[in-house]
Amino acid sequence: MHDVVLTILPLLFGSFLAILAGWTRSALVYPLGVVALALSTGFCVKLLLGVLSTGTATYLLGGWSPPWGIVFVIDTFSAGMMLLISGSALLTYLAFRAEIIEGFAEKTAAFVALLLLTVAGHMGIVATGDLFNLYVLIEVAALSGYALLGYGSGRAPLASLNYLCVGSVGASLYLLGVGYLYILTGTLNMADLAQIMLAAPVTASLHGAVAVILFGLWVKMALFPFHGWLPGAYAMSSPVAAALLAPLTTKVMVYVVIRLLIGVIPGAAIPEALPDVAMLLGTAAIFAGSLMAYRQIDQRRMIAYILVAEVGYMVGGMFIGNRTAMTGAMLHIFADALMTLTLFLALGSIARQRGEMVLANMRGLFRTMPFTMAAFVLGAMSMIGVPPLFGFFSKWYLLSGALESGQYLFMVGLLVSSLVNVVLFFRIFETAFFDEPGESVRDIEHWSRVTPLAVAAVLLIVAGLSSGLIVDRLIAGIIPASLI
Amino acid sequence: MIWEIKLLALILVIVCAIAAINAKDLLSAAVIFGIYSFMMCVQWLAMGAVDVAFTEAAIGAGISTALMLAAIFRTSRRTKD
Amino acid sequence: MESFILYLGIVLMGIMVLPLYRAVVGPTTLDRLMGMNAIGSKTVALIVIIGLVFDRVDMFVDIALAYAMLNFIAVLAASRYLHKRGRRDTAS
Amino acid sequence: MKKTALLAVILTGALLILSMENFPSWGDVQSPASLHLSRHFIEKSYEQTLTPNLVTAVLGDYRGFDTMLETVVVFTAALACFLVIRLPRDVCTPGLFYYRHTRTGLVVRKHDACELPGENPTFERVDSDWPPHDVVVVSTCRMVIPFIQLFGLYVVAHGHYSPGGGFQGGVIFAASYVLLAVSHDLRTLVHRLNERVTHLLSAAGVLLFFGVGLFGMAMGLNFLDYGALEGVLGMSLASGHSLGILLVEIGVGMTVTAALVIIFKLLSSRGTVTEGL
Amino acid sequence: MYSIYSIQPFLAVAAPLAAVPGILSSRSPNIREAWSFAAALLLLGLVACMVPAVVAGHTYTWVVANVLPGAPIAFRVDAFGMLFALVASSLWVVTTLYSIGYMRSKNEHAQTRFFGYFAVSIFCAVGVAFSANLLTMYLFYELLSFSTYPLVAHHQNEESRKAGRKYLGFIVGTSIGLVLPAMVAVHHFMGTLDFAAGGIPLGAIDPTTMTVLLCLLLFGFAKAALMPVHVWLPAAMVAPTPVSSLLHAVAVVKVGAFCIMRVVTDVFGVETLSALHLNDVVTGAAAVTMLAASLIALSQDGLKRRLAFSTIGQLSYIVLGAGLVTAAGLTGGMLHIAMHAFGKITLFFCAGAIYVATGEKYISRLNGIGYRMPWTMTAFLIGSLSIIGIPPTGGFLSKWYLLNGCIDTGQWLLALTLLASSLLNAAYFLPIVYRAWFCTPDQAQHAGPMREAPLACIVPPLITATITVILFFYPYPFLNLARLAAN
Amino acid sequence: MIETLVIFLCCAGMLLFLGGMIGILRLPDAYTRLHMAGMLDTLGLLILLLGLVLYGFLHAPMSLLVQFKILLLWGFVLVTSPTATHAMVDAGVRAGLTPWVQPDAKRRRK
Amino acid sequence: MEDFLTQLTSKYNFWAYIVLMMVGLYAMIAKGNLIKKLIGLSIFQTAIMLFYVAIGSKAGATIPILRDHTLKGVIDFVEYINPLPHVLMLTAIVVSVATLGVALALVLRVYDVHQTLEEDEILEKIKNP
Repeated sequence: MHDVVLTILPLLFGSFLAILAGWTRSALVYPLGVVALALSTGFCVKLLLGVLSTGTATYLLGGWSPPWGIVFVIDTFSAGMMLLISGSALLTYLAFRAEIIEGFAEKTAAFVALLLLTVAGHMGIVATGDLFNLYVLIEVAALSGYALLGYGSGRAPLASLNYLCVGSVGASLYLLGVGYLYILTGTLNMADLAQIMLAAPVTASLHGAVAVILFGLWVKMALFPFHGWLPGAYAMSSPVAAALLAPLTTKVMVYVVIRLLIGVIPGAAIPEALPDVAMLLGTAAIFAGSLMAYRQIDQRRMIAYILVAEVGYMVGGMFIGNRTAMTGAMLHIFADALMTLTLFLALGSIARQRGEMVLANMRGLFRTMPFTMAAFVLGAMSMIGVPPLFGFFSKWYLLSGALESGQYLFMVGLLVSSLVNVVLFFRIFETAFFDEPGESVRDIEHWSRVTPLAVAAVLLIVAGLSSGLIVDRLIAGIIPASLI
Repeated sequence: MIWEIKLLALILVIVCAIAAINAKDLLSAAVIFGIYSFMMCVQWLAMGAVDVAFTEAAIGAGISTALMLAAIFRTSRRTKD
Repeated sequence: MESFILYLGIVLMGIMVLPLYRAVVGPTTLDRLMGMNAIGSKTVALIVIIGLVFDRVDMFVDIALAYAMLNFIAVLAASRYLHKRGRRDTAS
Repeated sequence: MKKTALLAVILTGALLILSMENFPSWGDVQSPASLHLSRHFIEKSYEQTLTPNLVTAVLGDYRGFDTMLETVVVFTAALACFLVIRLPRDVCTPGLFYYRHTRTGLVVRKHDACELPGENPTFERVDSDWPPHDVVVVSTCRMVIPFIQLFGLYVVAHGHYSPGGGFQGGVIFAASYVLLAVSHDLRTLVHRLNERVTHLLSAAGVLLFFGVGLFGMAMGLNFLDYGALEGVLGMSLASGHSLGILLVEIGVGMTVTAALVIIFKLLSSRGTVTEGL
Repeated sequence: MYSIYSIQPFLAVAAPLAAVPGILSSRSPNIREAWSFAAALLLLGLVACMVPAVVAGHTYTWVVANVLPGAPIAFRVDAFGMLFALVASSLWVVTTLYSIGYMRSKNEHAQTRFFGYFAVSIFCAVGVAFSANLLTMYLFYELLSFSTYPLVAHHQNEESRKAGRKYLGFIVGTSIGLVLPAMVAVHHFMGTLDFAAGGIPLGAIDPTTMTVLLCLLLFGFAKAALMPVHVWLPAAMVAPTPVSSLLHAVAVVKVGAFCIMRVVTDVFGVETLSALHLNDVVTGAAAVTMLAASLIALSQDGLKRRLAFSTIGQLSYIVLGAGLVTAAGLTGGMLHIAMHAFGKITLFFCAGAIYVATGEKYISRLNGIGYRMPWTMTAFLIGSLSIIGIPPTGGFLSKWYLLNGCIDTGQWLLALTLLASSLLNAAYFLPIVYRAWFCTPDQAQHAGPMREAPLACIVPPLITATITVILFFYPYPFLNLARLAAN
Repeated sequence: MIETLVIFLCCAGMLLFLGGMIGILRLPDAYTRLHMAGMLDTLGLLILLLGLVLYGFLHAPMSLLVQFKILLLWGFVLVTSPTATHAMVDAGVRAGLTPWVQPDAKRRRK
Repeated sequence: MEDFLTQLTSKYNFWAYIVLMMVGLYAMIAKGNLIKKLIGLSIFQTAIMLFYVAIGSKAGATIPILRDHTLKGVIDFVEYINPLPHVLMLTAIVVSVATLGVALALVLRVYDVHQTLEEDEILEKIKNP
């Protein structure tokens, strides 16, 4: 009965306890985090199984029924998202054990607490069925994210500050849009809102409200002209924060947009020009992201730019406006999160051994860190879109959907970005494979790092092979029948 | 009913906002921003949003200004624009 | 009588423009600070007056009190800044 | 840059204004916003929660989860500041030690802390050679601070009946500590409320809120359902909710106080928590 | 004619992969090579097990995962796939033996990596052979590209890296840029990607789109090295010779040709193509490539480069066979996969053996080498005869069928092209033989007594040469399969 | 009676405010302006608040608690407003702001 | 024109919030000083709060605290201002101050690293260290 909320509560509870423990028994902090994340993941699995067997689960917080109280609404897709978020956070947390314990000295407790909070925030975003609650959760997730990303030397604080400004504007715009909707409909509950909006007259204000909400979320998800914060934030920060947040932040925002598009906002309420603009921006994001990724020297920055392109994939996919493309966008959320996780985990372990992540520092890695690099290869292949890895299938649906609607430019974008990814990643592979590591290199590959990484990499294959299952069980039922 | 007060407060709010972002040094900007919060608070009171006004008074006038002053104290009050 | 109170409020609001001018125009930080303080004290009265207009003064007086306190704190903090940093800043 | 910014801003503004076309006019009683949800809140919340302040009722109870998250946000902000700017302890220990002669106000600078005993009545340890506030300010503040704190407590507790509540009260409480730091110095504040205490307090506040929620779960209701308090204390359902709101407000107040004090301390001392504004 | 649902195809495909952990983990070369051999024999056995049923007209199927609607990852063994798998698996045994000899005598570095990726490549090739639909085929096609990349760039120097980049750029670029969208389009129009004998029914897709799709797929499978996308192939010659033989005889290029054949017969459908006269596109591209490649080959001095251009030309025969859309033509094309494989691998083995024994790479320096390495050069002679298509070798048969196909449909021009190309083949191979046996060596180096390459390098070409001859007299395993597939 | 008193007090308060504000505007330097602001503002506020308390007796019947609170506010302003002014002047002096001297006086002294 | 005037008079609060918001946004985009940017952000956020509070207003209604709550009686929703936007904005204010706190902390760190708060100077320093 409490499964829905129990997925998030351990994280919140864990973060409070981590602070208490940090100032009393600091050795307890790290295990506490593991327990919290593991519990959360466990409950997510339980929730997913429950939702698969009994259908959408609703939880009334405070016992007040909607629309007066706040509800959590979990359908199959969001249950999958929750599992994805908590699972990837758990993997990151386990993989970076050494960094978390040693890297933050007295601040470990604060770091762990913030980490748990940001995960809780992201999961809450997925779970909640209330527009305003969504805003608060966005801020919980983002605020802790700013801190995690801003903790670091050199340019990390500046990048994080930049992210904070852009992110706050995005969130505020979202809030403004919610205000517009509220003034027109008088409700904040998503299901209720969907009901009212179906009957409401389609007016300029309604269009304006939808546009502002989507605009705000685009800013938050780093869609092309607003992507400026993303590369800096992920490339400058500590590897832990980057590996934790890169798979989550943008994807969760994409999730929110999808949820609004398919569950709340009726098609008539979307301004006519908006899908075209979105397609344009999405396509531009793909091209621009790929192009800029090509010009980067720092490898983490490069992957961050690839992320910009991936956002373009998803935005394009969801605004193409047919079932296949929407499936592709939804599937790509999972795929992109997993790939990014794998890549950032691998880069994190490499960075720990080699320091700065420029190409020259990656010599001979296949020899010294074979398992890490194997996982990296899998992640990269998935980014490129090689079957049977997960990335291929989402790309397939996107391509297929684009073809159905005749969005040829978008198709070209997808293909070009895949090709650019080939070039980018094979640059790394070549250096890592064929160059000699150098005399002074003493790389260590510890099982505690490799295991989570391997899990993530294997998941890429497993999820790829079961993508039919994922689409059937998690995604297909969510897309409304009106979307053809 | 008290739209005159609201309107005046609104004008003052806008004036303060523009002044705050155009102030020639950050200390002044922070102080004017404090005034901005005061005015906003009056505006909300006039609209009948007592709790919000209370919070804004506490936050904007008190803590926000103090935090900003602290930050300026620890950095620099120089600004080019 | 009620309209008297209302007009009182409006006049008070009008008077507030003058310190605001001082606060915005300057020329020294001290002037701005003074403007802030003056506006604060007017606002305290204004809040009570708005309370009277709404006929719910019991709800507004708490806010006025808090307002006075926080205004005091803000002014003190700013002047503390000048205490510690003023000379260096004026010198530079 | 400025022109582009201006253009973008004006365009956005124009779009926003244009999309206001179909808004109900100002203060419309029959607008959807005043009918659907808020009507229910205005008409039903008193009998359900026994809280005349509708804002507090909705904030603390109907949207209690929001409020919990809002508290979490403040808690997060404190942690974030701590993580970002707190310097390691060994860096914070200064090479120089300042002692002020209490009578004359003369400041002695020492390179070694051990030479003067800590509890010397004629000398007191200060953070730097800044001159302190003079006696007028210090004694006024000493007089006023307890009063402010009392008022803060009042605001927390009286949130049911008048504007105010945990958040506002907490801020006022924190402001009193800021005043303490400003009028005396940060050392005095740290002496009163050291870092450990503030952190524990901030976590404890959220935990109190959380605990009320968990209590609901333990009693077989949903998370944050204050109705659970009814059975234990033998009250009516509505007063159970009222009590729940009170407990929650206290938690919020604790967290907000502690968090803002933490943030102020860190910001004003650049993470050393020794000498501040 | 029934379909057997069995895991056997999956096992067969996975067999080479099973050797990889063994190869990677073994410390000593002997164990490593033993693993390779075991896996090769296992694969051959597993494939051979399925032959009787396939020859009897049955098919094996096995679904691994339902990934996309209408396009699962699935295996299906039919006659054509079996033919190719049989070629690949039987040649792997020989190639393994040869690689051992070559690698040991050249004392190459990173042999573990070499054998590991070699096994993976075979895995992919067999996977392509046994795929049940376009998606599965694409999957293995892509994996093959990536797994042969380390083999191509094996030497790790600047030249081989450049070649590797070019190789990967062309192969992956075309497969992602051309095949993927075409595949998506086919899936979009047909709702399925399964290989079916009829292919796309006439009128399901409008002719223009069909033409575009055909072109995309034709040039997308760049491993078949049709003319504009052949550039990678000569460049990839920097690889060690066993790799070249893998690239040109067993796995890579044959996979490309196989894919085109598959696409033409089982995706587009022979009837549809001929009804729309789209087969002319295929035959045209093939004919142009055939002649141009042969002409270029004439002027090449590097032995391996000449062989490479020869390969480009020969692959076009297979594509031509596909484009002829008659039973004889298809049979000829399919048969040519096998015949060319055996012939060309012999030639490459010989080239490698010459390189191992003397270090020579250029044709102009091979004067009189026949006396020094008689066994090698005999094998070379037989191999070139097979490529040219002179009777006592298997190459003759496939060309015969192809010619028949041309004449059946009355495409005299194609028949003439075929003959001209055969003449050119003769013109660039026979001089080598002539040099080897009839010219006196310029320098003293090739004089001296007979000094062959190590035994492991000599036996494989002799075996394959023998098989080439045998295939002329007893082509039935392949011929039956090809006929079965063509009908 | 009380009504008149209320009106008188309020008007007096407003006048004081106005005077203080004109002083703030017109006087030549920060210290003199502070002087005006500190004195007149405080007094004005105090008187105005007194007027409002009295008004509470009259028209909007306040509970004693509210009047007590206003008186509390009154006391608070009484204590803090001069302190704030004092702190500001102190800050100005320590920040090195030189007081303004009447130009004529300077000349006359010469 | 008349329409415009009625629009202006009936919705001037809405208009004002847009003006404020644009001021804030302009500061965020055009101003190079980091603290100015943050002030702009705060103005932006308060503008949205102003909008929300304006949603809640109701002609002729009093503040959303029940009058004479001890008396049992029917509560008419027309008499009280809509409390829900106030609740939302309380939360939003808290969020904005939390954001401000974190932002200032980051500003402090930025200053530690680059010794300036001007964005262009920082970029200059990054380019030529």
